[in-house]
Amino acid sequence: MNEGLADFLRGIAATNEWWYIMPEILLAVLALGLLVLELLSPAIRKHVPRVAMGGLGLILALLLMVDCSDCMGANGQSAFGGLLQSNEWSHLMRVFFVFSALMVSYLGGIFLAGRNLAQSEFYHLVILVAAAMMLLVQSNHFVMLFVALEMATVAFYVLVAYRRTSSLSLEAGIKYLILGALSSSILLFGIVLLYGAGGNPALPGASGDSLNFDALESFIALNPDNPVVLTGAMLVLAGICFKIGAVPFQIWVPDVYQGAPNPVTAYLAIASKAAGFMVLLSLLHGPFLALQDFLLPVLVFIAAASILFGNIAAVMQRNLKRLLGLSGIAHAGYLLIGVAASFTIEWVDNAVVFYLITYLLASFVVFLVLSLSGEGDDADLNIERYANFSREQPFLSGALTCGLGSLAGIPPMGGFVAKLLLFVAAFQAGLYGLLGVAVLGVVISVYYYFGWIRALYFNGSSVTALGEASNAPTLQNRFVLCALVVAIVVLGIFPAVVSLV
Amino acid sequence: MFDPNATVLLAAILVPLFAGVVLAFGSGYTGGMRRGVALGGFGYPLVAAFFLAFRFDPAQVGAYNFESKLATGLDSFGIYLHLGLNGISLPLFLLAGVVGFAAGLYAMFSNAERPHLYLALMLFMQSGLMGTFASVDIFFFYFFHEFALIPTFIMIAVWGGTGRRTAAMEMTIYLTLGAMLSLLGLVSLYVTSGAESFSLPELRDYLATHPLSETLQANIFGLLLFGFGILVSLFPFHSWAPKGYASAPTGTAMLHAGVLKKFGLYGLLQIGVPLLPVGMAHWFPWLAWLALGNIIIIGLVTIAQRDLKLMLGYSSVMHMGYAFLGIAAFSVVGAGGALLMMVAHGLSVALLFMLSTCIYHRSLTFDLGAMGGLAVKAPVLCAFFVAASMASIGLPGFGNFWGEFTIFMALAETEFTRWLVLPAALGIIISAIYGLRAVANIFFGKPKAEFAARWDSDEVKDLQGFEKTPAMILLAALVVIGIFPRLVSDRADAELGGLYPIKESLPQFETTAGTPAVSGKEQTH
Amino acid sequence: MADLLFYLFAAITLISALAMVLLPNAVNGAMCMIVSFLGTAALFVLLDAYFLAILQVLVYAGAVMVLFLFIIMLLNVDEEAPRAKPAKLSIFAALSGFTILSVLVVSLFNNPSALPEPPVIEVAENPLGPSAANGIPFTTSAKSFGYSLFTKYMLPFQVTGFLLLAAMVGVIVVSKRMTETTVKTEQSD
Amino acid sequence: MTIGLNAFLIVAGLLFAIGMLGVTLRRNTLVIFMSLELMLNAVNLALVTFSRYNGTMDGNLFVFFIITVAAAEVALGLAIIVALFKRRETIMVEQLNALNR
Amino acid sequence: MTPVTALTLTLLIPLASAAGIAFFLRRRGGLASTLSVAAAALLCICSFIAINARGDAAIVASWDWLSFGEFKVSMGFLLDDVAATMLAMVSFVGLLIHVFSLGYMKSDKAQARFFGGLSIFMFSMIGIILADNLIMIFVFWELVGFSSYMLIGHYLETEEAKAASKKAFIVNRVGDLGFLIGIVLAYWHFGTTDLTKMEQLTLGHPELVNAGIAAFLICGFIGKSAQFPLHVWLPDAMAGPTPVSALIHAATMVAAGIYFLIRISFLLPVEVLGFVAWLGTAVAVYAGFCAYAQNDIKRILAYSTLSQLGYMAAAFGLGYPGIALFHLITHAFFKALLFLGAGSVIHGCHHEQDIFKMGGLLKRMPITAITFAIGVLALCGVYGLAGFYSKDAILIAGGLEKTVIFILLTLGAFLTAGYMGRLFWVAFLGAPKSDAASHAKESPLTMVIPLLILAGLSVVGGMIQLWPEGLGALIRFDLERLHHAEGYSAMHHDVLIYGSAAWVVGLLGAFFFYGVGAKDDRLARIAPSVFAFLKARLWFDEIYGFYVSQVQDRFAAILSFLDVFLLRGLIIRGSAGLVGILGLGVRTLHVGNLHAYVYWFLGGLLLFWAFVGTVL
Repeated sequence: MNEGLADFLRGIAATNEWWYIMPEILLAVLALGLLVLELLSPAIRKHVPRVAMGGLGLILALLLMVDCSDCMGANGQSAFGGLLQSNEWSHLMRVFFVFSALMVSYLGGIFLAGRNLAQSEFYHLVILVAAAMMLLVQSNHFVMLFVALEMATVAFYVLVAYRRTSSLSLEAGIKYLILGALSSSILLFGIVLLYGAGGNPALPGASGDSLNFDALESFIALNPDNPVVLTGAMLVLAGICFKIGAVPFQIWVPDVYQGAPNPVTAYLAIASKAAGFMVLLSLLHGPFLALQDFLLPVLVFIAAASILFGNIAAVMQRNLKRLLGLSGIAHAGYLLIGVAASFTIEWVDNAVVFYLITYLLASFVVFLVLSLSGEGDDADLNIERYANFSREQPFLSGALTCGLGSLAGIPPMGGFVAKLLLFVAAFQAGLYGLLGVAVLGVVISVYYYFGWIRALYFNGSSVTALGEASNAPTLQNRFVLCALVVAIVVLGIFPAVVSLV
Repeated sequence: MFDPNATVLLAAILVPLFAGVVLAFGSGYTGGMRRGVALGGFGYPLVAAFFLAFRFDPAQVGAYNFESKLATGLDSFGIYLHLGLNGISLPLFLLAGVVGFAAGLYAMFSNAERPHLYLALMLFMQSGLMGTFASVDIFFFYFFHEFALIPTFIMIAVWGGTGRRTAAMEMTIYLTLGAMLSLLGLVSLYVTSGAESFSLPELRDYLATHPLSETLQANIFGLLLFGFGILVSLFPFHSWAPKGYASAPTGTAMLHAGVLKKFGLYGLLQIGVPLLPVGMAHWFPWLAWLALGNIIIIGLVTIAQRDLKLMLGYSSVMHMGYAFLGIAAFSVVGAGGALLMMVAHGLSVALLFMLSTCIYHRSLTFDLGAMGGLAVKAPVLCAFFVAASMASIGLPGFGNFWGEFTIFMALAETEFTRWLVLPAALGIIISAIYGLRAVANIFFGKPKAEFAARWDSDEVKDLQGFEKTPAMILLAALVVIGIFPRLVSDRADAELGGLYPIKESLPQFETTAGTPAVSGKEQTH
Repeated sequence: MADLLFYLFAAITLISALAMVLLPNAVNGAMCMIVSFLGTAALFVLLDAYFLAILQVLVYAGAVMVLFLFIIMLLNVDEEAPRAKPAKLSIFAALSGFTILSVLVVSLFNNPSALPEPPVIEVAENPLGPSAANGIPFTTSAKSFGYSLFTKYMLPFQVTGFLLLAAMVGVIVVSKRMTETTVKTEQSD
Repeated sequence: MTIGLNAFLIVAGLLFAIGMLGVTLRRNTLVIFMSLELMLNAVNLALVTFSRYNGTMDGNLFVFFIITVAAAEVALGLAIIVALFKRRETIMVEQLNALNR
Repeated sequence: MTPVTALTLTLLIPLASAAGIAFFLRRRGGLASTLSVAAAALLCICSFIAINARGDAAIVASWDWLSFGEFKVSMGFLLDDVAATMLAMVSFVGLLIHVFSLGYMKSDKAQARFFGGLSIFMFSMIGIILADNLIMIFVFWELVGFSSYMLIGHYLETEEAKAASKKAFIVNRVGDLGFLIGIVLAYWHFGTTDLTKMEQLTLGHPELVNAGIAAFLICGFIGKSAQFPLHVWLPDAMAGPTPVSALIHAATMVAAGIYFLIRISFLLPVEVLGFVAWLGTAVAVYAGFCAYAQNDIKRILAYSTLSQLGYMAAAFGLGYPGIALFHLITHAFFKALLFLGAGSVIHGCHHEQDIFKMGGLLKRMPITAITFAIGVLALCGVYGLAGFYSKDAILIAGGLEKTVIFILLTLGAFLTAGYMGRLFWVAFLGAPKSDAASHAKESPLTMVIPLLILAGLSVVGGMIQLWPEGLGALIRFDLERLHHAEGYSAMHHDVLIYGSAAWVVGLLGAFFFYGVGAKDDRLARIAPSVFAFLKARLWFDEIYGFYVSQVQDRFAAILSFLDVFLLRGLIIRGSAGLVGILGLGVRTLHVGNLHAYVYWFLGGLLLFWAFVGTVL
């Protein structure tokens, strides 16, 4: 059945390129549909979250059933005149983004409940972001990249400021907007320089379509020392560093993470970062392949600085959302180890994707528990408020412990295997100094992750416990948490399930 | 292909895990149900360990008994869930079974809060312990160790005694550092060897024909030495141990100090030294001096302790020095001694930690200066404690003696290490001093004022059945090894003989026993 | 002649941009900004990009800047409060950053080995030139825009549509009137 | 025209630097926003320049997209600024620091 | 029953008894004591069966015990003449002491523990005797130390026992340290520690004998036989019950050191022998002096034991191991007798141990007193008694080999007679000086019978002609050797005169100096400084005490402080604190001000550009 359907789709795909991006189109249709539903009667409006999640679930199921990366033909084939190109991860990343959108919608349902905020618009934007990111990671052309990136970013601006009743959320929104726009201009300037250099008829290898990755790749291979090219690459890298929250463009992370609504923080931390990394990888394997001499030290520096900065800053952080943001910086650093190693080690891309997947699962566990625990403003959730949490909420505490354990990289959680694979790669690539920094970072990170876990279980504090304020999780929430934890553990014990490693 | 014994081995890991999961959700269980599940979880590994020990075929030198190899999806890295036992891991596997059972038994009747979680975490530890020593694959060897380590941290933080907050944190961070370093070492071994496999025998075979360069060996061994060293509390990386053990709940301290800590030594013994002989030779002076630091400096520090649990913690650090020296001796004799030492120390330290808690329940203090005269009230406790102290002091009749003695023998074997014998042997005096001081202060003489005030309360009574049984098990094991060390040595000897033939190839370690004796020896044969 | 025009418009663009950045009054700044945009549009014309020049004037100078002016006046925030002058250090940092950046930019583009001056390519007449499959040859016609947007750049074009939709939705979400109760409970921060 | 590629690029680069200066110097969020537009404008200028000298239309088309996106961003940004002003009565950056440490 | 089975039984019966007591009879003192005594009797029988079965050849049997690579340990029996002699003595004297303990410990609450300890001790001691290699000797050597620890600490609620047991164990350990190193070195030197094999090796290759190894090995002897400077534990060990003192600290355990020397005599080069001789002589004289300042009856006997051990060591060092063994055996008889007599006295006097509070016991406890007197005379070497033969032989050997040693040993003999006279005259004659002494009664039969038997042995034990065939071959051999040594008869003559003079003068001098049943020490009265000097015993205990409290403990405390403060505090906590401070610092970077964040972007751009510069 599967093969038959795929063949059918392949047959259609031979004639119509739009079939290549069917999942994205479906998402867009779903997003538009939600807006339409909003217009209908209030009775129907109530069902918007269910429709959104149901639609996302259907698309996810479809993606899991039909391997669409194949529909576009063999890997590496491009579509839309070279704007898009499927690669070995594009299908997986589609699943990744749809799944994150689903989870964010789920978190959003918890977040929006009882708040006087626009409902269907949230799901609309979340779904659009997912679609945009799916396009982003497949883009093979700077125009496509820019447009998809901006699509996601603009939607994120809205989402971050979504809690318009809270000045914190709005402040986060304006900060994200200004810094995001700044990084966009930096990225754009870099793109422009690459375009200009790549199309310059006086330079060897100049091409007519120098915004295309393939054309740029062959051009840069001939001009790896051109200062304009290097500057352009540098500026593009800076723009991506902003997206993935890597030093020195990481500074916005804690503020925005704190101010943004909980589901959006999760989305930013997971999907936005993942998209940034996938773009970075496709750039490094494409246009920037020849810039190894320049990029390797930069990447090593960014990775080391991110690991140290994120971890050290998180040590003294008491606000949990800021802490997650800062630890996210450190995770970006670990991932960058893999990226830096990818110049020489081929399989490390898979390790990066694997890391992203474990990071996704663990983060959602943590954010789900954060969403479920306590009432009031989630921007001021402090570690102290989790004192004795396990007494009232043993289930949530257990799940949170597993999630944090995975983030810290402890067996048998998936995070451990993910880190291990990156370390192996770094070893093979000879990045010993970076490894040392990474080890130091892991050791420091244990301090705050376990500090949190300790707070959950430590019983001697007089601080009013958050646990009493939280309701016991519903069966549904329990099920979701259980499923996520099981997935984390399964990834730790049997990593083959994602067929990457 | 289907080997029922391999299934027994695999089940030794899975049964406690499963029991732990069952207990973790067992907040509503009655005490009896809880104990029943826990008994199954702790009992099965013990039974399995003994069963496998009897089925063990010592003739398979260089190969593993009861092998099973399951795919994990990391095949491309050569990582399989590869289980099996050889002559070196079998004693430690048994140790894990015995100590785990004793600790579990004791924990079942302890009055911990939320006992189902307490027991569940201990069962997780037990599962990890069994897995650690049953792993042939060094990835899983590490994996199971970490798996057992996490419950340790949580248990100290939740059920620990005074100062648990800082102690648990310090221990967590320190041990993570050690674990990360050793992980790096193992990974680098994997990467640089080029064997494309994490399987220990495959790595060994490969490295036998493709030895690593000297600098590489030195670097990797350095990582392993300090990584494992931190995990085993090699001086001066020992700071986590005394405080950590002092504040750990009894069961955790028994399992960690008794079994889990041996991971590092086992790693050096089975992986580090045989695979990286040149690296070992390079680091030898460091290892030797630091191990002496363990024995003498920490030994003296132990003398200065006034708190029973701190003293036990330090003494356990000190005794690790012997095991390190055994490894430093770089010979079958030394490795064998270290192995014996590991097993015996595991049993004795677990027993001591357990008894120290029993003492606390009677004296309500760990302060050695505030007790006294307990032997009158609790003669059986006294007898056990004296026996355990004597074991840790290295009295013949207990396993520890053979460990220490064999290690001294190993050090004297070559001229190169012979100078270590005297300073190392000083330890036997030091340990006697603090061991006997503790015994005298707790049990002999007249009770001190505060303690005397509680003299007639009901709490001051002799050892109860649930305390006696685990103590009996551990002591019996110690005595059995003390009387029949061949139970350990016979199986390990052949195995080690295959691992340590490297010695002669290294210039530093040439056998230089007295030349006339060589001729003399020849004549006697 | 063309050279002179270039210098003139470049000067207008840069000076008014600098003025916009430096003038304390935001309304004046916005005015300067419009001038700067117009100057850019003129430079576009010099570069044979007539369609974009018009677009620049319409969208930027026309719509965007009017929006800015409107908001500035609506919020009445045209003057930066004098008492809270930026710290000397930050002024110094900003200026030195600017200086370094300018020097770097100039040195980068003043380096003929980096970007050799290509000969000016004749404007193609037909957007469907021979190299259409690869790059679209440079034309001055608006038709070329339409052609390209609906062939090669169809997908980004559609995505941009969604982007505008998202922005619109976003604006609605952010500026929607909220009920009294919410305001009360959440205004505390 | 004897003015070459690099002259235009220097203008674009300086414009970009001026925009950056505005972002770093000004405290009024609206002016910062305008400076950002200036930077985008610089990018546009550079794109058009390259487009012309490279003889490909793609740069011009890219500018089209950039203008669109910039307009959307402006609309959104202004909406957020207005909403924020309603809550805080200020749009000066040094007072928008409730999120810190 | 084969001899090996008999030996195995000899070894294991007491162990079984100890185990039985530990597991089943903890609270049944009566049964425990019966079991222990029965075990002692049984092992005595078994040992005699084995000795009988031995014939002339040594019984050798060995089992592998542990092997790692080159290192192999075996456990086995070597019952040669020396071992047989020793075994006979230990099992027999041990049995007597067991029997005596039945009465002595009857009212003790921890009777079971005591008898269990005795059984363990018998096990360990017999293990030493039978061991065929150094490692096995060491194993049982340590176990002897442990059982001695247990028994000294029997009255565990007293501070005295607490300190003494600890001290005994630790001091012994110091000696064992050297012993251990010696064994380890010997193993790699000879390739074995088997006594027979080593002997063959050294016979074939005399150059193999190594002074260094020998020096290490005799450390064990120094510790166990309480020689300088490790003698301090023995007097304190009197804190244990008196039968223990008799068994361990007089008859057997301390003698194990001498026995060990005899067993490894082929390993000792001349220099070491000379050292042992001088060491022994020094201890003999030193302990003699010390005894004068003691008032505790058991302590006096303890110093006398020290002194006699010195004699044995001297004899051994002079090259006559047989004579050392001879003295060992006779000493075991009369010293056991003396200690048991003292035990009987203490029992009678309700645990009064000060001789100046006794007096008049001759009338109240006639049998004890008379047997005690026999012991005193035997110890002094009165002609015809056991002590005479062995001591005489030692003095002759001394006279033949080294005149200075001879003079010192004769002085020692004089001192012995003096303090034993002091003890006897003061404690047994005159009038009772305390309530306890005046109500003293003769001890029960279980205590008296061993006294009588030992008294008999003290009388006839020295007549080697009366010994059973098959025992004492080495003694006979060495006595023969002595008899045929050059100048023997002249020396024999001299020794008879000097030796007799020594005990006569000593006993009479004490009689006249201290007086019968004196109330206090006359020496302390008329020459307090001399008494104080003697009491100080050359300040050994003070020096050790100073070392422990001022040097070792302080050093340990300093190290502990450094460990906590420097290592844990500064380095570990310090680095953690550094990270924390860095964290705080990094935290302050997040000022919340957008401008500050934009500067990061600017800085990042410039930084990246710097990387570009490095490539160009």
